[in-house]
Amino acid sequence: MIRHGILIAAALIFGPLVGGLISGMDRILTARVQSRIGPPLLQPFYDVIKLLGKEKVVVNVWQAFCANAYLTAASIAVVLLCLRSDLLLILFIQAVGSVFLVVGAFSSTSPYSQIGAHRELLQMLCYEPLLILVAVGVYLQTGSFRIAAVHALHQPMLLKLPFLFLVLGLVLTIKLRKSPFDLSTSHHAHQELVKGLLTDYSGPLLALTEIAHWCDTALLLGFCSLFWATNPIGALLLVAVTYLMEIWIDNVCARMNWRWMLGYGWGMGMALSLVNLVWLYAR
Amino acid sequence: MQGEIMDIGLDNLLGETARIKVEGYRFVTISCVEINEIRMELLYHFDRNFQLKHLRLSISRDCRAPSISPVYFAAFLVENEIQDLFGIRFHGLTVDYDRTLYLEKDVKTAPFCKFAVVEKSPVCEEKTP
Amino acid sequence: MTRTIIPFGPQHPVLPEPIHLMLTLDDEVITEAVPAFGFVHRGLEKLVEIRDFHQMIYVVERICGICSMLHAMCYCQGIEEMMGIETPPRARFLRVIWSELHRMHSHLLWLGLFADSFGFESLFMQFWKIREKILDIDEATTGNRIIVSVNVIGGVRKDLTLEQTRGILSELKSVETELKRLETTILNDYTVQNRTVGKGVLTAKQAYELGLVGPTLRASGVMQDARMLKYAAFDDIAFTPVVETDGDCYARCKVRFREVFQSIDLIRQAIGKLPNGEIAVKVKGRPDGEVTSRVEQPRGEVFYYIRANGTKHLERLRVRTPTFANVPALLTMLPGAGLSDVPVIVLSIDPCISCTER
Amino acid sequence: MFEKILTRARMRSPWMLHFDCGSCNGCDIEVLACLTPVYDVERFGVVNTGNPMHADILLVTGTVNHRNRNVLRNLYDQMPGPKVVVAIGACGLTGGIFRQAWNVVGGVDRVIPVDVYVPGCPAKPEAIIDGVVMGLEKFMEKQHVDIS
Repeated sequence: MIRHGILIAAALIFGPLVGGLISGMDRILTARVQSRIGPPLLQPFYDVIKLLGKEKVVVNVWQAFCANAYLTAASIAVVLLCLRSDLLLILFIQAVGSVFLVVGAFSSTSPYSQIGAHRELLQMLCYEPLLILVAVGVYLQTGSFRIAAVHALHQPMLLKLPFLFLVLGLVLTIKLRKSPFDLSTSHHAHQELVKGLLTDYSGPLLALTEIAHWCDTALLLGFCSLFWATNPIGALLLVAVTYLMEIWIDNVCARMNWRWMLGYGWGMGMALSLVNLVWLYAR
Repeated sequence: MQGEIMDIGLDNLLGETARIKVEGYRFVTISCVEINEIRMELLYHFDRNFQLKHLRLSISRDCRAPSISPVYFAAFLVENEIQDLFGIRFHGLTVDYDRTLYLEKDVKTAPFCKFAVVEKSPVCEEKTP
Repeated sequence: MTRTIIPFGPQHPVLPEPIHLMLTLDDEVITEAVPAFGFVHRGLEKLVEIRDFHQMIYVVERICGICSMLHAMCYCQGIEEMMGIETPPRARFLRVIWSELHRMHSHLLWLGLFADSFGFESLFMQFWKIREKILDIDEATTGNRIIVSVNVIGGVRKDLTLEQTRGILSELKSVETELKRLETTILNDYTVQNRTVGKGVLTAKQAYELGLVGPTLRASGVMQDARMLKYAAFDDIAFTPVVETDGDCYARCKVRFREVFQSIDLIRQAIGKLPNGEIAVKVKGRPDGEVTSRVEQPRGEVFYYIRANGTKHLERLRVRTPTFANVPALLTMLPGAGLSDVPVIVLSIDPCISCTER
Repeated sequence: MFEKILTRARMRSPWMLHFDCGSCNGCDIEVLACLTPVYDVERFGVVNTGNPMHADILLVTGTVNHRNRNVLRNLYDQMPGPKVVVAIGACGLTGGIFRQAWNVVGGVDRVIPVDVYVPGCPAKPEAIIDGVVMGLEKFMEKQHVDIS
């Protein structure tokens, strides 16, 4: 029981912390790719602390609730990942959190926020089925949806599920709001929707969504690490390489529109998953 | 000034413009010059292969001019501008900002006129073409 | 989602300048676009009543900070024509050099902003990094980065030393190699083509009849460039306009990208043929009469109508800027486009609102 | 203790909002140039937000005219506190060369309170960065006012 308590506390603290550090690293690396120096590593934390200290402008109570719900769901998902719980449950809770973010954006009257929310829904429609397919692949490989079963494997999952890992990378690109898919909101300002989804979240509420986004990042990268669960160094390497690829893709792509995203996401994602699943099944 | 200049009146403005368009000229712009307390001058500039052609229209300040925007769509912007800045009203504009292109709604004066004139409703209309 | 009305601007990060577009959307497809102006209108043409015709140079330079040198050049050429002043040959070549440097920095700026409009942030950074080199040349030769203020009536104010021309040539060489490296990305990248090809198409007939100017017109296949008027030293310099035929955003991008290389070539020619001698003549008398003057700005042809009455104040100064002529194109291109294409299409005409409203 | 951390974070994370209030594009483009490789203000944590709800520093270039004064006022009111306004360029300060033009109200301080004035025509990127840094010091002062 105490072990569980420590694990939960560690997940609650280290989840966002790791997510924030990764985000800081991301900003530095992106800046280097663009021949700039970039902000200090701790920049995301400065941003969030500053946002927490800003004047609280609440557009409506519902939105404030939604921001809190998003953060709660995202942290629970990270905790469950650390407890090696059920994969489907984690994905479900993570999806609930994202839905709250969207509902919060829908509750404001700003058209940018509304259209951003609409696009975010389309994005979810695009990546959620793919995530489920990845989970199914894990099930076919291990015979269980529990993460503990993944850790019991003797051989890295990546060797058996290479295409599903690519699908996960696709989902990661969408989820991290990286370049071809930064439709609903974007990290830099030059977007036709300004901040889209996040337009009406401000001050402390924006800080909450930011922390929740770190949790999401940590969760998905944790998910990636499962593909090399046999060896911690291998897992770390895999995650690092995946993230570097994300930054690279972000910097060599223009932003696409949602029609292209649905076509490409579903077409490419489904095809890759099916190939992998059929291969697993036939074997 | 480069190019030929033609003096025209209110009644043959639209006809001349249409003829010029048929000849293959492109619309450049309209310049409005204030001559004195009563008269204003509208200069219509057209261009074909860098050959300019100008129509010079002398118009009384309280007259309404026909808009050439049905002939040259691009003219709507500059006509709206003249409407705002010089107070000459155009009729038949394809897109009419009604003196709010640059001005706020409650402004009645024409800011580019040296002889500060408060807008009143136009008294004379050009005859039917 | 059904009809939504989006206020695009006046403060919007994609457009650094305040223009307001009221977009009516039907499921992210635009059904109606109404532009609203007046956020930058200052009324500069009226300043002729307070400032004399020499001081007006500084005012017209500030009609627009990006094409400032070409505004001043157009104004000065108009007044010179009116007063019958023959500018010395060296001044005319120097005008070409600085005006082409201006075109380069403007086009590089645009290429960056255009890349940014479809979310290609790293490309934006690269173009602006190259652009800084041009600004460094400007600063080294004239003392200011953007508003270079070299034109006076009768010639130019600054001269180039031999050392400076050598410096310019070597800088241009490095600009050229760096631009060549970006060529494949901006012109051949799959995602870039996906966002620009076939967007905002204007046929040659449409473009001609709407009275468009500059790269927007040339991208539709109409060969028209005010530099063909052979003003300044263009009668001594070999020059053919850059023309593309597709008429979409991609073609406009291509025209501007190729024009940067063309400008490099023109500057090299001008420096190679730079004659010795005076850079300005003394101006006596007052302007009288009326005159039109035209110059090719980065965004297209600018048209000045100047009327003077023999006093030191001009009677009327009328400026038709290129964006003013290109705005009607937006009204034809935007309806039917998707919301995500709005920034791309709006930027493809290279809007300069402070030019438009003056 | 928390106050100290907060002030530190504020100093290191100024998110800017840029509004072109009728400038000739000179200063305007220089503000954008600050974001690009040669100047790279992201080193100091500056992010161009474009959304007044997220911004801490409002950079205003150009003169105020009768139409955009309402927009400017509106943007300023939408920004949650604490906030700093930096007026950039001769026009933003007083109206500059345009001050006698008919549609020019004058400098930015006719409409909203300005904390830092950055002169120049156009202001150089170095000057703009300096202005932003001076604006950050204003955060400290504002902080003290809030506490007392």
